[in-house]
Amino acid sequence: MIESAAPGTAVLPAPLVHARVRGELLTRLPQDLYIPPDALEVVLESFEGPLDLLLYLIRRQNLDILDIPVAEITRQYMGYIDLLQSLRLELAAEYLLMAAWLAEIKSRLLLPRPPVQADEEAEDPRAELVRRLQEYARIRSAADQLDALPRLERDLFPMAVAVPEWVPERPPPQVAARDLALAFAALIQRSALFTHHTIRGEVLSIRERMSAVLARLDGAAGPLTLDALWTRQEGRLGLVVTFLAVLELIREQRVTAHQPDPAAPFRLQLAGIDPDG
Amino acid sequence: MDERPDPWAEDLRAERGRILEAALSAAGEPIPAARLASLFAPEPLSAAELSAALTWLMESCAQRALELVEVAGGWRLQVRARYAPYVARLQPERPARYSRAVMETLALIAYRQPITRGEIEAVRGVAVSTGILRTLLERGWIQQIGHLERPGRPALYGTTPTFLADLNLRALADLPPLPEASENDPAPMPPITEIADETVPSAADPAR
Amino acid sequence: MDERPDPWAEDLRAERGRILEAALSAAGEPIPAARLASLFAPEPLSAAELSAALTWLMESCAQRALELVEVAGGWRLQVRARYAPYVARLQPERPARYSRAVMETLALIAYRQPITRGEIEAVRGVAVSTGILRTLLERGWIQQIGHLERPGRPALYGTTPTFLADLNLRALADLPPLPEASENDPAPMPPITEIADETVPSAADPAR
Repeated sequence: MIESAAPGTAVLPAPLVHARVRGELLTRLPQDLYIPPDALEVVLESFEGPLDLLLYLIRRQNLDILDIPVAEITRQYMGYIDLLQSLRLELAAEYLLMAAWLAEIKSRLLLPRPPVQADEEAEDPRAELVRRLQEYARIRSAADQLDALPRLERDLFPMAVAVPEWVPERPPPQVAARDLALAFAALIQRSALFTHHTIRGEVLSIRERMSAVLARLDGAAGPLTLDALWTRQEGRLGLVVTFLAVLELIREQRVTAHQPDPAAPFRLQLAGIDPDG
Repeated sequence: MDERPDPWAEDLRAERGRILEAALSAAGEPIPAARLASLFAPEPLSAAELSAALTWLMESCAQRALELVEVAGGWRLQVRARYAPYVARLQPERPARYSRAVMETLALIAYRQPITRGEIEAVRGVAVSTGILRTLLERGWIQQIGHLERPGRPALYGTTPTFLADLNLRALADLPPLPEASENDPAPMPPITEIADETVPSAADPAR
Repeated sequence: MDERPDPWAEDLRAERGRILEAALSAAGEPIPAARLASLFAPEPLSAAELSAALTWLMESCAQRALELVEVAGGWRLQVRARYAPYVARLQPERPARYSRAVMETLALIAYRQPITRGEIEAVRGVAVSTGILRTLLERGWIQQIGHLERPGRPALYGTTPTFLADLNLRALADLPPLPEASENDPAPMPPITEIADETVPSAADPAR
């Protein structure tokens, strides 16, 4: 970080129309411009480019950005550039561009000026340089301001307290009925490739009823009759479906039917349970 | 000795407690007592001073959602177990997705119930891991609804009312119809009576 | 109306405050108010209830090393700046220090966004290295917010909510005002003033 010159000691601005180097300013310039070459490299690393270097040259002499003694500043700047070029050529391009610009401004200031019309403002050749220097100076100060703000992980620390017995409430996967149909369809397609086993769509209600009957029988204390496995509200269709489901289950030996005597209704129970037990 | 608390000493204890609070709040892990004491450089706290400051912090936590505990690695400030569920809510994990194996197994059970594990394996062509069935059982979507009277008495699986409710279905019949038989399977819908014709490779039925 | 505080209501407010405390203590990042309210599922807190609970928490921090602040992105519980040095002592790594090049680039992006790399270079008078931008992108402080419809379609950069939150700010308008052009120059303005005025383009207004 380069120390800026203390404010408050700026020179009084001279009328800008004087396009000449002001000798009185030159005599007040400090004579410590020479920096040993090994130190220069370090110093140059502190500069963020030609504007930064210029700003440094201007501020260390308490000069007003708005009233730059171009000839003197250019001379100093060139001194740095010469050293820079001898050490770090790859850095030079932007600095050289600035050097050329400064030289141009200087030459324009030295040229005799055409008489100015009464209602015309005289344009100062330094105007663009001044504008850019001011702009850069503002951003430099803004950068310092930002750097001074409290900052997380440097000046601010958020709470990061442990949570014991962390049991993340992981919502279980959501499954839509359509996903199931797709999974089944994919299965059918795939199974055709590796098995002789055929999968076919089926009438669901029978299968569903088979499950229901099995569940019912499993939960029942003893054997149940067919009547207990359907409700009247289901109508005849319900009875037929239940009957077919029971037949299926009997055929698959998942359910046994037992008739205690010829007139009695069949008593159904899960296969493998002793009918008398 | 005078028993009245010294206000200056009390302030000092509180300030030390706050320093410990700051360090423990941001650390997120246990800090050994020696490390806590060394925060007060250049003069580390004595064991008694550290203990007093820790006590202050512990007491100041009484009305809070945090507690100071001593664990293996030192002292830790942590959320009280009682409030942990709220923290968990803050970070809802992305809902997991079931693997294809789980989805296919579930589809088979839904559309082909009651069905044995062996039958599922026969169709899927691979073994059904216990984990898959357990996943679906724990979700409350499938249940054992009996046993097949075959050697090994394989369990029969079917879906539960929870399954229907979770999928917003009133009955299994509301499941989407299966796609029309593909060109691989040009046979028309078989009559019901053919259902049992399926080859159920009983040898493939591992008794779970 | 009865002015006496309702003890039951007060308990409720404190309990809600503690729930917020638990969530904010564990989060380590700002939590939006809506998200805090939704912790109280199934019935999220109303704005007034949330505000009351946050006030309780803020008051309960008065005697502590912590403070509740509102930054971009929501509410954050953090260690007071005064106690930060003690936390820093615990951290083995020194926090990143940013070079002037990085800070100047950040300042330009913060105050002049949206801005292209070319525009940054024009003000700074030097090329902006990719490393500088990467540093800021990786810190999560800047982001690409589009392209300029010009040949080459240069990327436009802007700051992120994380940038504001990390600097304890709620909005860009909370940034310190851009320094005056001639802050170091107490001399009266010479005729070039009009030109100096141009250095304050309207784009510099951070209140966006």
